[in-house]
Amino acid sequence: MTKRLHLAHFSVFRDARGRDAESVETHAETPRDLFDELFSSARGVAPSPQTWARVAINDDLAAWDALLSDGDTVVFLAPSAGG
Amino acid sequence: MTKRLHLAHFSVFRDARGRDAESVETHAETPRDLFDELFSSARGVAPSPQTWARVAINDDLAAWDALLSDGDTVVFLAPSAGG
Amino acid sequence: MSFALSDVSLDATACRAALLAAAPSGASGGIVTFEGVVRDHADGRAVQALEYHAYAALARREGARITGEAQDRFRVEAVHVVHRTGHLSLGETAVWVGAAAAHRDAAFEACRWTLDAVKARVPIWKREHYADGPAEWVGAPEVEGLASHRSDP
Amino acid sequence: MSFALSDVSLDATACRAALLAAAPSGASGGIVTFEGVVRDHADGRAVQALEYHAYAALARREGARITGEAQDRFRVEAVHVVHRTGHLSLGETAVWVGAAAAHRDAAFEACRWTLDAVKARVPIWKREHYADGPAEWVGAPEVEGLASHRSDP
Repeated sequence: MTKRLHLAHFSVFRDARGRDAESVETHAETPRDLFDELFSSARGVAPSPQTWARVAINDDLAAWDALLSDGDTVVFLAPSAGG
Repeated sequence: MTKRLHLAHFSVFRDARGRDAESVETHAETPRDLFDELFSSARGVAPSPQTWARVAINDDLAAWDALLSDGDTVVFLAPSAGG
Repeated sequence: MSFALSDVSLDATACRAALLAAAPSGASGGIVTFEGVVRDHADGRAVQALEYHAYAALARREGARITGEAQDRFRVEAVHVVHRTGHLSLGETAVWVGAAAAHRDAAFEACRWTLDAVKARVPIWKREHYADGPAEWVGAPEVEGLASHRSDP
Repeated sequence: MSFALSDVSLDATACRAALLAAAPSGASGGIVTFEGVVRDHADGRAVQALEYHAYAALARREGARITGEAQDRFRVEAVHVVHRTGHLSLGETAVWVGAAAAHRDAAFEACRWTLDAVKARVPIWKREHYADGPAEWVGAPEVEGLASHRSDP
């Protein structure tokens, strides 16, 4: 069964997706699955996001192997330089 | 031959002399001599100022054994807490 | 203890007033502030302007956690942070951090620690516009899989 | 690079403006400021007010040396210090130190070093007025030969 997830995109992920936000129907169980689906499937390249990025679920930091639920909001966090 | 020296007093030295400034006729050759004359003669106590205070001659820091000249301005500097 | 985002120019006087409003009157002996200002060059390249994009909900949550942690780590009366978002011109303040404490050591340490924590943890991204080339997200890695997506059909 | 004495209340906004006026436009990425404020207690005693007495000619000379040394020691664009003299009420600022630098490390280090150097070297004496006893010169040693003079005939 698929779930519906909401995504907001920032920084390099926004550039890669070409939009600020989107909703997707997906079989992804974890943020790692979702990341691969969105950013790596076309090329078969897996950028191993857990080594250089973070992920938030429903506006708080989460683990890359957390279980996603229908209706969750997911944001991938690229490294940033801050102030 | 005596020399005439001008003194400005701050902090504990002002309290001890009971005034902000004064001029003295003295045989003192060095700030150390002058200090003893002003602050220690009455009691015979020598507070060894070089261990806890500094001295300025003509508005700049000087050594305790510097030679004083007629007309010099001398200020003894007690330790301070600053800002 | 507070963290705020602002999409308008930061005013150092107003930031300082907000810090002091959070500190018990008469108890603060030392106030240390930091302002990060947009410079005209970075890594040897001429910078024309900046954009800051914040993931606002998480930025506020993480920012509040940081100022709370600063109070636990240091003997401070108050810590306040304001971070800009949006387009910034040269000379504008990007981030303001203030710490008020009874003693100056704590104020210096808390200000510095909070600044470093904000830069490391708060999800705000900086895009620099250069005189000599396309804008870049500062600190972002070059990821082959990602970059290729931009030209995917 | 500058050091000033003031016998009227310090205004943080004006102090900051004086710092920035001395810094090349567009080059300062980090501005760190310190304000030392009169607290309501010191070493466990309730403080009612303070006086600062400066040996002005030497204070200005030594203060200018310190800000000059700060420029030699750190990669700073500007360092500015203002120190109060006279009677201060609780909550008033006794000393303001600001450093502007291209990089934040240098700004923090220069501000802290300058503050410590001013406190150690500039001839300004602080007299604290307490709720529970006579006023004292802070930091002054108890010297028997000196103290006895006060009651000499």
